[in-house]
Amino acid sequence: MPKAVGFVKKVVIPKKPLDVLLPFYDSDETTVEKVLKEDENLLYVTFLAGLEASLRKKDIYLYKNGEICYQKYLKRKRRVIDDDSDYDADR
Amino acid sequence: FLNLRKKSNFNPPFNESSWEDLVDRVETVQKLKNGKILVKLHWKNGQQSTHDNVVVHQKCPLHIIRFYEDHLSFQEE
Amino acid sequence: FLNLRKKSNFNPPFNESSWEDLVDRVETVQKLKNGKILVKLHWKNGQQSTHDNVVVHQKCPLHIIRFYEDHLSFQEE
Repeated sequence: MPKAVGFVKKVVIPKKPLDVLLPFYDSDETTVEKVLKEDENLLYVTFLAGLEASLRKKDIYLYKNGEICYQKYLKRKRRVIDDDSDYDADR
Repeated sequence: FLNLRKKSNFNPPFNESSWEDLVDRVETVQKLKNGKILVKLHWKNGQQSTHDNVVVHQKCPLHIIRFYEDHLSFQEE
Repeated sequence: FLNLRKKSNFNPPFNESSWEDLVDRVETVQKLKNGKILVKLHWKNGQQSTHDNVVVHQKCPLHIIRFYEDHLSFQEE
């Protein structure tokens, strides 16, 4: 097995003035339409632009409608849990 | 950040599931003050556009991986 | 580095088209003198395995992108 150079420490990117990012940026692309599911660290969302993606929970606030959609998701989740417990109680 | 809203008439093909063959390369990746990571793409048709990193993750992951692997820095052993 | 030789009985599911949901994270990325890049994966079942980066590009690109983006550093030109 050949000798190793080393482990990745950093990904070093030259910092540039933000107008390098022009001419076209449309933040509406990542307007959150719906939170589909979650796991420990990630949220699985659909964007209005018709794209499905996984986002870090801590980053959801970076996206338009992100917080609102996540709250709606949690409300739906709680309602499902409540319905299940009512169902169990009835039997 | 607001001046980034300046649009051109180019509309990236969101209906395409993959942009791997349509994009030439990632030109740069930059981070905004709020922590959002933006990626500038050069398309094979000569156009340029900038997107949230999560869009590029889904549409052309191999391009952004290549960009990152071209900028790796190692801890010498 | 020799402990790589210790063959564990874990066989990564090469028949699966995607490992995104099976892998927990990329643990390390290492470059060899011959230029190869090796990626160590930590699986959700607690196992670990090491692969050529091109395998990881195909099987779980989002995990290696997340690793790289966790190690981003922006340097003044």
